Amino acid sequence: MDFSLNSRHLDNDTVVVDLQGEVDAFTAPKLKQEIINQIERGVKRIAINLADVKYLDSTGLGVLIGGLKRAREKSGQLVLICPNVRIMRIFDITGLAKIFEMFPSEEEALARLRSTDDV
Amino acid sequence: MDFSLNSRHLDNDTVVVDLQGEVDAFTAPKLKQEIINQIERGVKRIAINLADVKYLDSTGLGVLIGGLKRAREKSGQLVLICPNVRIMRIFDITGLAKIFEMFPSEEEALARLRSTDDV
Amino acid sequence: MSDRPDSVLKDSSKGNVVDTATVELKIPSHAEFIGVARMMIMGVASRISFSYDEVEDLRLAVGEACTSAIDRAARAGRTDSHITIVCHMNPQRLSITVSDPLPYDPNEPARPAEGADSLEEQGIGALLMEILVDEIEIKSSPEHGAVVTMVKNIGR
Amino acid sequence: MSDRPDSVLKDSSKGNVVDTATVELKIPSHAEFIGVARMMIMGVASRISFSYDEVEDLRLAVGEACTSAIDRAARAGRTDSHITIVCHMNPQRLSITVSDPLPYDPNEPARPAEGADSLEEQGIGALLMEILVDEIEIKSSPEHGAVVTMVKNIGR
Ligand SMILES: Nc1ncnc2c1ncn2[C@@H]1O[C@H](COP(=O)(O)OP(=O)(O)O)[C@@H](O)[C@H]1O
Ligand SMILES: Nc1ncnc2c1ncn2[C@@H]1O[C@H](COP(=O)(O)OP(=O)(O)O)[C@@H](O)[C@H]1O
Repeated sequence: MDFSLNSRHLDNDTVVVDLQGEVDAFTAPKLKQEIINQIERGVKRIAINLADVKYLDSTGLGVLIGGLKRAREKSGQLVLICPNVRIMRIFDITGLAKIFEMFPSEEEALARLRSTDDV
Repeated sequence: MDFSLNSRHLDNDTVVVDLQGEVDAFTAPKLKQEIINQIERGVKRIAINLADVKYLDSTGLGVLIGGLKRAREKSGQLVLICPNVRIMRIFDITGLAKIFEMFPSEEEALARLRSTDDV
Repeated sequence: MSDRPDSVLKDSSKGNVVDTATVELKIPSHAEFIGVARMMIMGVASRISFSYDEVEDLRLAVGEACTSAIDRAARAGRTDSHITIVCHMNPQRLSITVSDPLPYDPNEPARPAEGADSLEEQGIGALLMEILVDEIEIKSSPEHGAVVTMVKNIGR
Repeated sequence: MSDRPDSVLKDSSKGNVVDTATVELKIPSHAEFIGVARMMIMGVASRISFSYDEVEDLRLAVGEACTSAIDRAARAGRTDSHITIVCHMNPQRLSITVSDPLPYDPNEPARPAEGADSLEEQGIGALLMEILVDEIEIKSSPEHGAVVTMVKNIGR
């Protein structure tokens, strides 16, 4: 039903994309476009905040995998903030928890993004 | 979907019936039976607490009207606790707000029930 | 809502987009399933730019139409019957039809439903439907039995 | 839940009660309406003694089946198509069939959907369906095109 996203630029290099609501085939294209836009404007450190995501399906997972791939192609990083056990379970059962760097809080995700200078 | 009710006996004469969830044709019969049971065991002062009611239809309104009638037949009282503006609106548009004594808080409802000795 | 994606109902500038859509639900004529109809309506209405209050009004109006159909089924001893709810949307309006296959005489005086507390309940249900939608029509059709059509205009 | 009223699905000791029920939903083959199907499933599943997690699993499984049908409709240029979701309940199980009328060849290798990021998306959707329900069968029928049948057992 409802979906919204909001990007917070912490510096020229770092963005937190807050998602809210349901990420499905109807709404995921918005997220895909936002990730592409961020990478094209040169952002290298991206944290996608799934804290307020109520529903996430394979389309949403596909967009996140695509975002990870695109970020790495530009020598960037994309990490996930996922305190929600229900959403975490979807990454666990699909094996994607091993592909993504996932953190229970924004602080931990940002600490990870800022720990690397090689981007 | 969900519905539950819980009766709190404040004294032999007074009960607060807390409703939670959706009161419709499926769930209203439970409320009807509870009001009948309370009146049959001699309770004279009944407050129905609609604070946590998310949905109320004509079946629920009918059960409340029936409860009011039964209470009065036994020289008892039935009042409503209704802080929820959305639910209050249903009483307003049907004209039933004029039939029931309705209060925004349990305190006010109990003050009213206890103000009368003639029950 | 600012990031709500393009809707088939709002953006007809794209070639692959339609501007009308129909959603149809069939439930057993039993009070237990009115909640399913209400959930469906919430799903449909939230696709459209209705306010929270308007969505609530629609849920209640459709719930009342279903309750009335279920009452008639119970009185006729036809608990095996079903109710069909059809939502038809276009950019101007949402039209919802609630129908059932049981014979219905609009001139027959209402009788208290089984388990209903009094006649008033049904009067209140009809009153609520009238108030909560912009247009309502109740008729009987040879194939469908009772047919309640309710219309809610969009963006007024 | 202690005060949940008698359900047609749980109490067959009463004469007027059935122990099976069917709910049917038809939506346009467009991503915009998957949310309506998910709402309907939530309504149906909450009528049954499923846990919160089980209801969520069902929502996701049905959402994936709809997404896959919508992908095929988009690739076939048939955005005018529809999806039918039939829920059949009895005291032991909830069986959900998601079908569409478009030709479907189960042996055809999956192709990336329009707008899908990669093949993997579809693989993940199929994987999720497999994991989230107790039984799943995907076949093609001459009249219905693709038919996905998913079963979730009750009270295990
Ligand atoms: N269901 C899955 N389970 C585990 N890993 C997956 C799954 N789907 C995709 N992956 C992994 O996600 C990562 C990102 O995909 P990638 O290889 O970049 O995509 P592409 O195939 O489009 O190049 C890969 O390592 C891929 O194997
Ligand atoms: N839609 C309505 N609008 C205003 N008052 C109503 C409505 N429905 C019922 N009432 C009133 O509710 C009150 C309680 O009903 P009551 O007369 O006790 O029921 P009964 O007709 O079963 O004896 C009555 O005063 C009745 O007129």
